[in-house]
Amino acid sequence: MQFDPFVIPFNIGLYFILIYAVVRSVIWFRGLSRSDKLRLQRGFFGSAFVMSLKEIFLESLIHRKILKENLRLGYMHMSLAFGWFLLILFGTIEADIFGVRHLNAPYKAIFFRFFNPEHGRMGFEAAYGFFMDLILLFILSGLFLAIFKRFYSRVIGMKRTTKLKKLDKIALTSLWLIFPSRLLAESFTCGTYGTGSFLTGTLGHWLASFLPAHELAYPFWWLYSLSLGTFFILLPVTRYMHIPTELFLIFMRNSGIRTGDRTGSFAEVETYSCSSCGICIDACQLNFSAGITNIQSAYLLKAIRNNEDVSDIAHNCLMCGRCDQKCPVGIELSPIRMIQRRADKSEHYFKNIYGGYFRRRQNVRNEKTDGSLVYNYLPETTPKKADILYFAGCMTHLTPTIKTSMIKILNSSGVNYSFIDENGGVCCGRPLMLAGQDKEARELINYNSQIIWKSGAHTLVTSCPICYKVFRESYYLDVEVLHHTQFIKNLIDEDLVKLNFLHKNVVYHTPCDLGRGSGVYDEPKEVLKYVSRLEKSNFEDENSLCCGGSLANMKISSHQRRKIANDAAAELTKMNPDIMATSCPLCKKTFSGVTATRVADISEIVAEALSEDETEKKIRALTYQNNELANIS
Amino acid sequence: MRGEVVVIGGGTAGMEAAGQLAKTGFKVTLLEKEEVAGGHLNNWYHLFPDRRNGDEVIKYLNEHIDNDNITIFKGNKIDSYRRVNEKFIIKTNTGIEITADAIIVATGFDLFKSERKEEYGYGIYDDVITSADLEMKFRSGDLKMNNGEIPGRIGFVHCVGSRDEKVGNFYCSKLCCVTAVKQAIEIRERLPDSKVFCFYMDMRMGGALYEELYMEAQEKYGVNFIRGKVSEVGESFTNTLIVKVEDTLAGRPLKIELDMLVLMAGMEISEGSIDAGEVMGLETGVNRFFKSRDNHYGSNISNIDGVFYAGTCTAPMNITETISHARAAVSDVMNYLNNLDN
Amino acid sequence: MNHEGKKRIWSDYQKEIADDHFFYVRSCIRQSFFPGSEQFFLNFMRNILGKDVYENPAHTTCTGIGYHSDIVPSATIMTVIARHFALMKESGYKNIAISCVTSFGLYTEILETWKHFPEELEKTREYLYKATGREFDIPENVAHTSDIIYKFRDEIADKAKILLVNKKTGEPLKIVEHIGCHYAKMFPKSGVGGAEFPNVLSGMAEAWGGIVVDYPERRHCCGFGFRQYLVQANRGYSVSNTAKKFLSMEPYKPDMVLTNCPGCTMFMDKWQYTIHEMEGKSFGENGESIPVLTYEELAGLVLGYNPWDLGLQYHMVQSEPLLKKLGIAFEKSDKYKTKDGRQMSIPKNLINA
Amino acid sequence: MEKFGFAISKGRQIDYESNDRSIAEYIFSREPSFRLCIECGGCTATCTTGNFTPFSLRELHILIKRGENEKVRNKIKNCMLCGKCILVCPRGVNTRNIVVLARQAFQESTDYAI
Repeated sequence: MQFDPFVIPFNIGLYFILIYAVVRSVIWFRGLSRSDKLRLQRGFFGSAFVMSLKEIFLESLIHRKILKENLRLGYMHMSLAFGWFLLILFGTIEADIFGVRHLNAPYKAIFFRFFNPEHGRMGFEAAYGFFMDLILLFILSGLFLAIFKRFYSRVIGMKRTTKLKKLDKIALTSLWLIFPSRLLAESFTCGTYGTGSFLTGTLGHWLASFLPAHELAYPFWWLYSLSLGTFFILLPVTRYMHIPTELFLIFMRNSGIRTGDRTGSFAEVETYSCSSCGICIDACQLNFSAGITNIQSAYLLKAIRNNEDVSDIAHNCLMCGRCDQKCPVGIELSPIRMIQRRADKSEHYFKNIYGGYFRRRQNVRNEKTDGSLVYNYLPETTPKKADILYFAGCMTHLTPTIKTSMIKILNSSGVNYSFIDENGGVCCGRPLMLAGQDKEARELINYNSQIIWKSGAHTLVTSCPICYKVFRESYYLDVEVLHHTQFIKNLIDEDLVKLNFLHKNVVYHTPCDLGRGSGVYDEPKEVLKYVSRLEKSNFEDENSLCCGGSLANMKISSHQRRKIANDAAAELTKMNPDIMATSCPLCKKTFSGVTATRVADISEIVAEALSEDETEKKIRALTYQNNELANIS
Repeated sequence: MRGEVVVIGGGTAGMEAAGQLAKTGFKVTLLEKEEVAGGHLNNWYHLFPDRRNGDEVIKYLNEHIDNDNITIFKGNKIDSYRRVNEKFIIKTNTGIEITADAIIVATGFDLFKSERKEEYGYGIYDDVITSADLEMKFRSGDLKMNNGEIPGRIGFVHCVGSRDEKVGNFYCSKLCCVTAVKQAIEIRERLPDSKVFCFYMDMRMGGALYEELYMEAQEKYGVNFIRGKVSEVGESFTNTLIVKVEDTLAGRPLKIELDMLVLMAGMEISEGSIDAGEVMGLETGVNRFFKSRDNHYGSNISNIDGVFYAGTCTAPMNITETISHARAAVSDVMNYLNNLDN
Repeated sequence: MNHEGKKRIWSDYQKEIADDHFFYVRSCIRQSFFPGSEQFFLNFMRNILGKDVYENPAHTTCTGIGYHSDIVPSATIMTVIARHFALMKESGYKNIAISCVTSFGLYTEILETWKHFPEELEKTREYLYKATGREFDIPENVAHTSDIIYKFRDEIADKAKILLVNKKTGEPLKIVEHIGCHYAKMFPKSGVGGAEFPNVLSGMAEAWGGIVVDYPERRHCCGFGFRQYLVQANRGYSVSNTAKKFLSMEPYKPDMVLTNCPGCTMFMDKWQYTIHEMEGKSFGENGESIPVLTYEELAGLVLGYNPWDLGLQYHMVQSEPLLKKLGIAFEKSDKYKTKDGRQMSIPKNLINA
Repeated sequence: MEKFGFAISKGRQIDYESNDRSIAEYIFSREPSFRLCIECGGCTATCTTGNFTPFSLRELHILIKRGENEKVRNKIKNCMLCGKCILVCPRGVNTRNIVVLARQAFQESTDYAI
């Protein structure tokens, strides 16, 4: 019977974490909505399962995304995760093949060398031993990087690293101790018996030359087992919980479960899947432009896990979505933040119990309102009938050139349109949503929807990405919603506008709500290519910057906004373009204050490029109407 | 080139003018009615907008007039004056007789006598004081009220004796706004627990760094600005001051209790100026300040050939403007004397 | 409060008040609501000081109330007042003594107008001549009767039977002075002590042994305000002004209010009753209201006149509490008796009674 | 009342002493730029809500500062938070945050009241 008391800490830890994982996953599963439960069950027997395995291998072990983002950081994660995985896998196989008997208890694999000190002297055994040493070396190299990062994060190319709480520190230390202690334990054992391969063997031989290797080996085996045990026990209450949780996340995501707009199991799984790698911190402009370093998603999720009051963190964000794009774990960070913004009013919150190993849902007071409508002062309106509606939006009224340009374009295209907020309209409701006030927003949405329905239009064109996003996501409309850049693109394709080529160099700034927010990247650029020489910047598409004017953040000062705008503008105007083009009135307003370069909305540029020919216009108008008739009949 | 100039008034303008003239080799006689030169600056503690110590400017001016070409007659003011062809012969109240080729009048301003705004109760309610009184309190470092307690709520009334038809001053004294802001800040620094209220008709911050000071007062020092002219001041049952004003921006009358009220006294032409003006027959304008021959390029030139103005006897000015104005007077004197020679 | 400062201001506002030979013009309100006051004035001036005070039966209202209610145009009121000057000229007097503050304000206002716009004066002369064939001179001296009592306050003090001292406590009486707005607010020089810190009533109060309380709403209008009062629906505005004043003086626990304007006396007296009826609120100590007296009535008490002869019973707020404080003996039974001893009907729900 | 045919009208005077400025303090402590307002009215001029109803952010600002809270409590809800005011404010006052904070403050004040 191969057993030794030092394995007990490891065993306790291991069995504890296994049981915990089962219990926790059952709780999470029960927390899912009915439809999500079904999705999960379907996913389990479907392709989702295979996809998940693949993703788990690529992301949780290899850490492909981090590798792409930052090679050294990626290697660190990979060596630890993948390396450890290999060690366990091949350790188990080793124990199975060379052990006294097959199908051993896990500890036999982990402490194989202790129970088989004579193992690995020659032939295949030696080769296998060599391989095991190689894996250990691989891990240790990553560990070295990790320790280095802790103390000097710039080296692995990161501007800052997440701050830790006490338990995390302990867990971290135990994690760091695991592999060095294994190395030394094995080395001493090998040193005593003259076994072991290039790493453990050599080191052991050398140590044995001047140390009582036989006496020293045993305490290190204890240390090895203890650090493993501690790590496992602490895992659920530290950020390392992300290791097991991420597996659930990947599987749930592949089964088609999404965050939605209220707290639920999935949002919670996401919250626990954050490894606090800090990539979101580096991506955040509030960090590198405005010097605000305590509100980034990693901190938000941590605060949520610790049940701290997150309302300040939740609201102090531009909602530019850069972190969503960068998150290697693919956590839907902005939706989670939005949940928290709504939460500070009406949502339930959690309370940690059993030393933080589990949490309980608390019910909270409902918001006290007399239930009366807030915006009941809005007048009844009967919009004129039209095929196409143009909704400029609040911000566009502060940048009238966009408005006039759009009217010029619409007129010259000869389409039958109606300008619904010509004399100032009602806000689209997104600003209220961003402030977490959905109930109020809903009132405005209903009001605007009424107008749109009554007009009987089939297309709604808006100049403001903020409106565009909310029209598409939160309105129930039977009309096609287009941002004016998309609309202009269509006009060009249908040859409804004649445009000259302007010999101007233009750089394009993708507005957050249009690009990352609504996935509209190409149409604006194609329009610009059509009328000008479009230059590339270092911040294209998903990687584009926020202008800083975002309505989403109500906590930063005008001074901090200006900093963000300044930096962004500086980046975009590096190539000294003639025009800095954007497709959002707010971006335009924000940028035009901080750069000497001309800032123009795409509509303005197109309006300039219009070749005005009355007869052509008439013909176009006719053809358009014919097409319309054709569609009807 | 003949070079005897009499400068009447030993305040900022007079000292600067005398100093500049002496540097360029003129023989200067400086008449000062008081026993010490420096004028109002002697009573001012800190100057806006940078709140530097007024003594530093005094020091500069004193070094400036420490010159062999300058004779100073303290306790002297012009009593009579006659003209023998181009020469001026001036007699002072102490009987000194001085001949001069040119005269610079730098007789300056007086602070508006706040008693004249009876409704504010200056001299009747103990803790109603003037901006000048407050500067003295800053100097002495004692900001206590008459009853020896630390004031918790301090108010500033802008435009006392300025822009006020009732006291016959239509003009804006232009320094009071920024002075109030400066003093408000100093109060908040010295009494961090105090609350400060400024009652203004308009905030006239038309000077370099004035507006910035105003913003600082608002954001950093939390000074409250209430737009409205204080109508009357009374005393409450507990002997606090009751101030009535219309909060014109709320469109409602407002009643507030204060421990101390500071009246931002405006500037009027000094009695000394009026006397000198009568002796020499100098013209005054609608604002009763001396009337310059030209508002744009002759602001130092009086209605009498050879008599020039420097500083606040022509209009309200801050230290910077006064000193520039004095220097400009000097260049006018030089031109005048040159022309006499040729 | 710095008394020296007040003295300084008062010294700036010492108006010229004639010594004798007054042409007396009565007040509509004073003679109908506080008849004792004007009686006392004439009696005091003629019999006690032996001055010559002449009344002309042809004298009429000055139409001030009509004027301030935008009913009487200024040309008309100028002519009416010119007529009074004509009566004065005809009866050979040069000093006018005006009982009403509204009138006093108008006399000063009109004289000031004529000073600045002589053409108005000429027009008025023409109007008056065409209408009545009368001619007039500008009076040499214009005084309100409170000015005159102020002038002779020390004589009164000398002859005083009682002083304004609380007999029980020995404390001087706390007196709230209320000056009619039209007395000096328009032309500070026309009032004793000016407009901001008038001395005319405080001078009397202090000369007769009382002390004056300076309360925040001292300058505030009594609430008369003419048109605000004349239209019933607007009276809420009028009464609210009175309430404001009394709320402000309440903490000082004043023993009485002393006024020089008939309108003020009337409103501060009668509105106290109204407020009491409406909200059950009274402003004096132990649930009583604060007696409001004219300077004549007060002078009368000081000189030992019988309160009922002075007509104190004609007030809405009865003055018994005050009389008790002053230790003035009075016959309750005589209160509503005529001179020849006949019993008059006794009014109901008076306050302080 | 019936008896007299009129009632004592209420004064319009703001009594700085008796007014409760806790809402203002709540905002001051969380949004210092609240103090920077110079009442220029730019926000009100551009206001989307002001286009439909007599809503003046400038006025509400000053009423909060004076402690005339009840005049603000419901009106402040009329704001749509569209944010135009921020773009026109010459003093960089964070107007939207002020509106949100004011709503919070009123909300909390009612909660505590109950």
